[in-house]
Amino acid sequence: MLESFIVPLLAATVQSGTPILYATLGEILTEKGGVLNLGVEGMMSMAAFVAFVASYATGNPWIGFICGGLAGTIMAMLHGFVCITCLGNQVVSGLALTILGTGLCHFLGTPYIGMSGAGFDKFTIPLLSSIPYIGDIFFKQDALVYVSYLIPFLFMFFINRTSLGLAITAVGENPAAAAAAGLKALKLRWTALLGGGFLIGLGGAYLSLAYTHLWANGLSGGRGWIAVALVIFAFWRPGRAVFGAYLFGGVMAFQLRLQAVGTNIPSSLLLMLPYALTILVLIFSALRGHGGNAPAHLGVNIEPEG
Amino acid sequence: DAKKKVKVGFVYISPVADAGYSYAQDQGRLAIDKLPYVETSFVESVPEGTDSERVVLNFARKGYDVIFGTSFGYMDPMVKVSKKFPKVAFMHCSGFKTTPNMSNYFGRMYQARYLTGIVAAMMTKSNIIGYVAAFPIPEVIRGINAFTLGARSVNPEATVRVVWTKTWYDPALEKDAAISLLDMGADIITQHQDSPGPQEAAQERGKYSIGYNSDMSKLAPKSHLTAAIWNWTPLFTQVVEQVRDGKWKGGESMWWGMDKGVVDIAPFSSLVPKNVQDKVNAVKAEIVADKLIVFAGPIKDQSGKVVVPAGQTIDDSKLLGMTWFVEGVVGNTE
Amino acid sequence: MNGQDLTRPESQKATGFAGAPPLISLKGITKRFGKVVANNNISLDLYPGRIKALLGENGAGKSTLMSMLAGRFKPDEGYIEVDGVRADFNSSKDAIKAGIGMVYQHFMLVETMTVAENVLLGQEGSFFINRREMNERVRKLASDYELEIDPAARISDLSMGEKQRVEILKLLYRESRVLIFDEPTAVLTPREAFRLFEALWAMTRLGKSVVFISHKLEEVLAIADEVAILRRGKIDAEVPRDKILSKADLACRMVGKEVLLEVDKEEVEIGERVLEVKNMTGMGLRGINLDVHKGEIVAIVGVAGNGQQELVEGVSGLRKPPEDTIFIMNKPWRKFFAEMTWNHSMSYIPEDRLDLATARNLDLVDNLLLTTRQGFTTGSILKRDKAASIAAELVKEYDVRPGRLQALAWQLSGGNLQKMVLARELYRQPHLIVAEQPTQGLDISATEEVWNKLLEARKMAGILLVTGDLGEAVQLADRIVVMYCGQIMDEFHVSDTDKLDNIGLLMAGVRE
Amino acid sequence: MLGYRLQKRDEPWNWGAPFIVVGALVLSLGVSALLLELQGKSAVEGLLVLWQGSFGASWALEDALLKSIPIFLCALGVATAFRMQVWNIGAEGQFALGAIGATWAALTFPDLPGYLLMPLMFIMAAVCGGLWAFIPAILRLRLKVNEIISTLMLNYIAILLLEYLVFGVWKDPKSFGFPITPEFTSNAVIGQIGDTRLHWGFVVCVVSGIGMWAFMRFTRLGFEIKIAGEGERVSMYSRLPYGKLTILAMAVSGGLAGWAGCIETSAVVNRLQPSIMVGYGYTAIVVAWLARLEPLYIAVSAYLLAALRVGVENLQLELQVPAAFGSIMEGLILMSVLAGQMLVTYKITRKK
Ligand SMILES: Nc1ncnc2c1ncn2[C@@H]1O[C@H](COP(=O)(O)OP(=O)(O)OP(=O)(O)O)[C@@H](O)[C@H]1O
Ligand SMILES: Nc1ncnc2c1ncn2[C@@H]1O[C@H](COP(=O)(O)OP(=O)(O)OP(=O)(O)O)[C@@H](O)[C@H]1O
Ligand SMILES: [Mg+2]
Ligand SMILES: [Mg+2]
Repeated sequence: MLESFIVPLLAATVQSGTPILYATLGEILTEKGGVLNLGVEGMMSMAAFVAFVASYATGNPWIGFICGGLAGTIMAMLHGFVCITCLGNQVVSGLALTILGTGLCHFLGTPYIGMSGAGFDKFTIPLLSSIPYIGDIFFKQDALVYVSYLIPFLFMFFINRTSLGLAITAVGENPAAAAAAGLKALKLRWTALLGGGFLIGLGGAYLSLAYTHLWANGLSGGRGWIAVALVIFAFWRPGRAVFGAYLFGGVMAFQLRLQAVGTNIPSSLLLMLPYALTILVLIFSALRGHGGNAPAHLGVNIEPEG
Repeated sequence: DAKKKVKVGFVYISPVADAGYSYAQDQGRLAIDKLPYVETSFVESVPEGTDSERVVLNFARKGYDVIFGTSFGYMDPMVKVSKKFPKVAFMHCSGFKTTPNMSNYFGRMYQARYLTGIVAAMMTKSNIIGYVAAFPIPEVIRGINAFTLGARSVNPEATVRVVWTKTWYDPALEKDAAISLLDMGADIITQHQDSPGPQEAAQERGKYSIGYNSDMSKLAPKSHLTAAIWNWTPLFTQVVEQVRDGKWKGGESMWWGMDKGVVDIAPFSSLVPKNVQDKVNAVKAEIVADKLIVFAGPIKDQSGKVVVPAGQTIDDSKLLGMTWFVEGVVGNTE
Repeated sequence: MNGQDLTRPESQKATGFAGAPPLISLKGITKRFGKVVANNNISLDLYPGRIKALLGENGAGKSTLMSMLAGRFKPDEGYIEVDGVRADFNSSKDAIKAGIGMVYQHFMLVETMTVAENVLLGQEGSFFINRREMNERVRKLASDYELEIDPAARISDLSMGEKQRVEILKLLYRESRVLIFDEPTAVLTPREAFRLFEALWAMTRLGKSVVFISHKLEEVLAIADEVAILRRGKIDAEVPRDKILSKADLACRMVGKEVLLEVDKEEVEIGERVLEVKNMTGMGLRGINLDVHKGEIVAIVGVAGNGQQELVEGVSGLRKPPEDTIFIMNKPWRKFFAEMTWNHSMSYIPEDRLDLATARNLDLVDNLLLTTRQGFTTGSILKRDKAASIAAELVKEYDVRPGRLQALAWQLSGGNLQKMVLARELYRQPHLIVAEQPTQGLDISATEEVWNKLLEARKMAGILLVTGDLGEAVQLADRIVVMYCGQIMDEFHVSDTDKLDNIGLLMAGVRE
Repeated sequence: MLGYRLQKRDEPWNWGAPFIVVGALVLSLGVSALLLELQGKSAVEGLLVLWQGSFGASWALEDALLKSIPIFLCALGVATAFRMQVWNIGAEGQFALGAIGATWAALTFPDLPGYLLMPLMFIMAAVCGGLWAFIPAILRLRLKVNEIISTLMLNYIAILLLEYLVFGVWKDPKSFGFPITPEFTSNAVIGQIGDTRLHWGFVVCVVSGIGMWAFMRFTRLGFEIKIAGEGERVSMYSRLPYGKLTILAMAVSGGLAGWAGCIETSAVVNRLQPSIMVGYGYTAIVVAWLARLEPLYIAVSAYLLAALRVGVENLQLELQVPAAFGSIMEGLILMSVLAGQMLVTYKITRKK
């Protein structure tokens, strides 16, 4: 049972949680700076496409990975222009970004459908992979999964241990106070938005470079929305984001396996599991007295003064 | 009036670029578009419901002579519109309703599935074959059953495990579904989806895969065995010819099989041993010659009960509405 | 008064800066907000070692002027000279670099961060930060200037006085040479205010220049070296401290006419009991007993954060008090609020005018309806036009400026907003009024008006007044209640001068 | 920046809003036309074809109106919740539940006369949609569970629930196993208005739109919802029954989306099938915000968006432009309109 069901299940969990993890952390960074970005789905799609094309053209998946991140940044720039520069409504702009992003990558991506490009394959890390169970679960993955292990730590370090992280947090909490302290509130918002866009882009790139090695319409498959939801689930904390992404990926992998074993439960009900569980975990956290700590000025544009 | 072109409109459920079901239909469209007397157009990504009715209506309003609707859910809207435009020929795919100027058409994909089942069963070592499937609708269930019957005809030990993804097109999820089957011991993966996700999973694990819709050998060269594929050109060509000649009649059901070339299997890859190829080719010849009927008794259902006694076959209307699994399938149809 | 002598001891005088050139010169500054000319061609010099008080009615343009100096706004016309050199500030950052720091009327602190993080925000000095070292730096700075504070405490846990200390530490850390304080004492107790003055004096001795904005004339007289008076966006006069004869003189210069500074308190007959608090314990309070009768004003004084807030929230229905402790108009709390009608019951005039007493994005009519909507409803239909005509009458009667009914709450200045709230609450003809810091931030003429209205309201209602301003308590109240640490220290009649003299000690929790 | 800066207007430039929309349209259509040229298609012809598809014929106008019905109802619903600052992004799920509720009535009482069955369907749709919105409302009030996440998750669950029913217990035995319920009896079908393609659901839209407008403008409850949207503290001070208002706003929101679901099933497909879920609930959010939550503007934006989508089909049909082109155009238009709206509250002045 352990060897044949649980370990492979957990290994699959890590993989299916990884793109969501990148995107969730990206959205957390964005929101830390005070900008709500509902365009994650469109950004991930676009990034997956750009990453695939770049990797296909250069033959180097790492270039693809970085280009995916940059695609996320460029999409975030559009959002920033509408919301930060033109003070547009962040909710609508994000939704429009999703429409635009999915449209754009479908439009441009047609010639690349059915091609297979260079991607990341699984490889085992010597030593670590021989740890019983843990090795099989965590250290027989692809390079981008290993990168994703580092990101939450870097993220926490960045937010808590650097002046830039502190400044971004301040801008999300109270832009006027940050400005009065001599910080450039708008620039910091841009930084968080673009940096977050980069991470979201990496999540998209993971889909076309490691999760699959191809470009296809609809590659994002709703994962962007899940990332947006998990930010709230995570109470804007990277640690809980890891938990949320893996929980979600794990339950998804679990229900597929239940089917593969041959259960009699209708698949519609099984597919509800991850969504229902997300709500249940939130209710449980609420009952234990944990609550959200959303940045106080999340979604509120900084209006020019005088 | 001989110079007048036959204008043909197509309504697709998904983008034609996705290399899946709509893509296969569109290949047929492109083929007839080359005919000198034919002019075609299409609208893609049309949801079933109001939108499809409007699109079909617009084709009719704009003077199109033939309208192909390629998704099951277009049936009722097409029936409605066909009544308003009695001079236009309506062709609906995969449904069961007709009107005096609306026929339906489909292909006996299950015949190709049967053959791929034979390939799988002769090459499996674990006797577990994984089947990644989209939605439990008759078309998919029929394919799974035919595949299983084919497999068990050569290897009664073989079982087929089904995982529903409830998506037509989510390559990553569909790949995950295949991985879950591989983890359960499957060593061959086949699928009924519009994406090649499952193929990738098989290749990554060094296992075999069997494709669907179109030849997927390029996407997974190291695992690809063969694929069950569509070829709509002959059917579409006949329809436009008839319309041109004024011979087209509505109210018909054109359920074409392998004999007319609408379904087939893709060329074998080099991974398929000679004896398997020979066996499959022999069975294919029998099917084409109508000597072998896929859904001929005795057929047992999952509980082992004989549903179709020896000597009987399942007629087309029952096949169109198939909602149960044959013996050898692990999974449920909900 | 108040047990605290505000005058500047000789030892606190800054010397050695006489004849020094100005640190800062404002040259012909004009600033418009749409049609409003907030500052009109203002020129002003700030000298090292001197405290300049900026005085003016609500909306005169004091905050705007100083915000430009601090780099938050940009002037439409005119410019700023630092050390005789023209400097254009594009943001607070530039002003901070030029050595200018400001403590805003509404504190500019990030509530979820610690003291040290707020002080060092933008000044960490390196990309990587070390919290322990940051705390240490701030601790040292605080003890150098004798502004004790826990560097690791969260801002949201601090009292107003402590928050202000954080703001001052921010300026000190940035080594500002010009310190601007916008109504710093409005939220402080007299003791805290005096500590602030000592800090200001200490800074002038270091050669820093201080700008002090306040509506409290005695404070201005106590600490200013010179007084600049702003009226309608223009500098009306600049007077050295020595030339000002008295508070009345200053008030007269500011308003442009005689101001009384005293209100007539005519006797009103004491009526039935409208509020009774019986042995209330819980919510941070201990054994509170209190009653208020129609016709009297009971003032609760004390350092902020000693339970006044909790008591007020309980009485006004924002928080559920323990059972059988509060009775309003002789009904138990629950019953009273369940049956409460919009008029002839209770009114609450909170300290927070924007966002509690009014909705900032709604216009005056909607804001009138906020608490009176029941009175303008027939069936389920709200009669907005009727409300509009009443609002127009009230605006006229209370002289709320600008008189446009379409003006949104946030567009009104603090004083005018307070008048609007008062107009609305008195229109309800309540029997009990709970008024919290009703004149905070108001200029003297507005203050006078509010006082008169409250005294007048005594005829129909009993008033529970919570104030940090002892002068106000003495002016208005019939009885004074001193609170400390959730307890009532003492209660006495306003004519009891012995007790009044001791009030400072009582507020600090000392019973003789 | 660049010698220009934004300055807040004393009063919003309301009559300028149409100009802004037109300007934004011109800009984004320009970019789209450029994209067309890049594909080797004539931009002028493209825009002409688009115009014809959207507004060029009486049936185009009718088609757009028909398509805007569910969008309008969902948007009217979410706007009610948004006004209270309750971020209901669950119209999609509430739409599904409304369809389920109406279908239940239609399948359970197929022989009830229309004048009884039809109201019952609408009541069931409102109740089911409302209940689906009630869950996040109560979770928010009692447990402070963020409604954005709960409504989003409930959308997925609702769609799967609908699938479960249609693939399982409600499957039409005569449908040859396809996931559709039996066709509704004629009593349960909302009929067409005259011989247009428009059905009586349109009248439901008009009535709910006017009703909502009047409710928000003239009633005390509408006013209270408006205050509650101004923030927690003000509403506490004003002694609003905040919890009850939240529940009311969410229930109305869910009920309207439920009606949209009911109309879509009954009038358009005459049965329940999974393909009724095409994302109207999400479109509604965009429409509601663009219209700044005002019922009249919601009607206008719902119609314009529907017209755009209908027109893009014509572009596909005539010029073989891929469907994705429509999404690009829609995204561009939304973003540029949004960016342009800044000019309503701000003016651009030269820096001095
Ligand atoms: N951001 C702004 N937008 C529009 N008008 C403003 C803004 N800030 C201030 N004003 C207006 O400018 C004028 C001056 O305001 P300011 O805040 O400088 O007055 P003040 O002297 O500080 O008053 P107070 O004593 O009440 O603090 C007022 O009429 C005010 O309404
Ligand atoms: N204005 C408000 N904004 C946001 N949340 C509020 C507001 N008012 C109340 N709440 C929260 O909503 C919840 C329910 O509020 P409500 O006032 O309905 O509770 P209640 O006092 O128990 O009322 P009832 O007894 O009628 O249910 C409480 O948890 C409260 O924190
Ligand atoms: Mg001020
Ligand atoms: Mg207080």
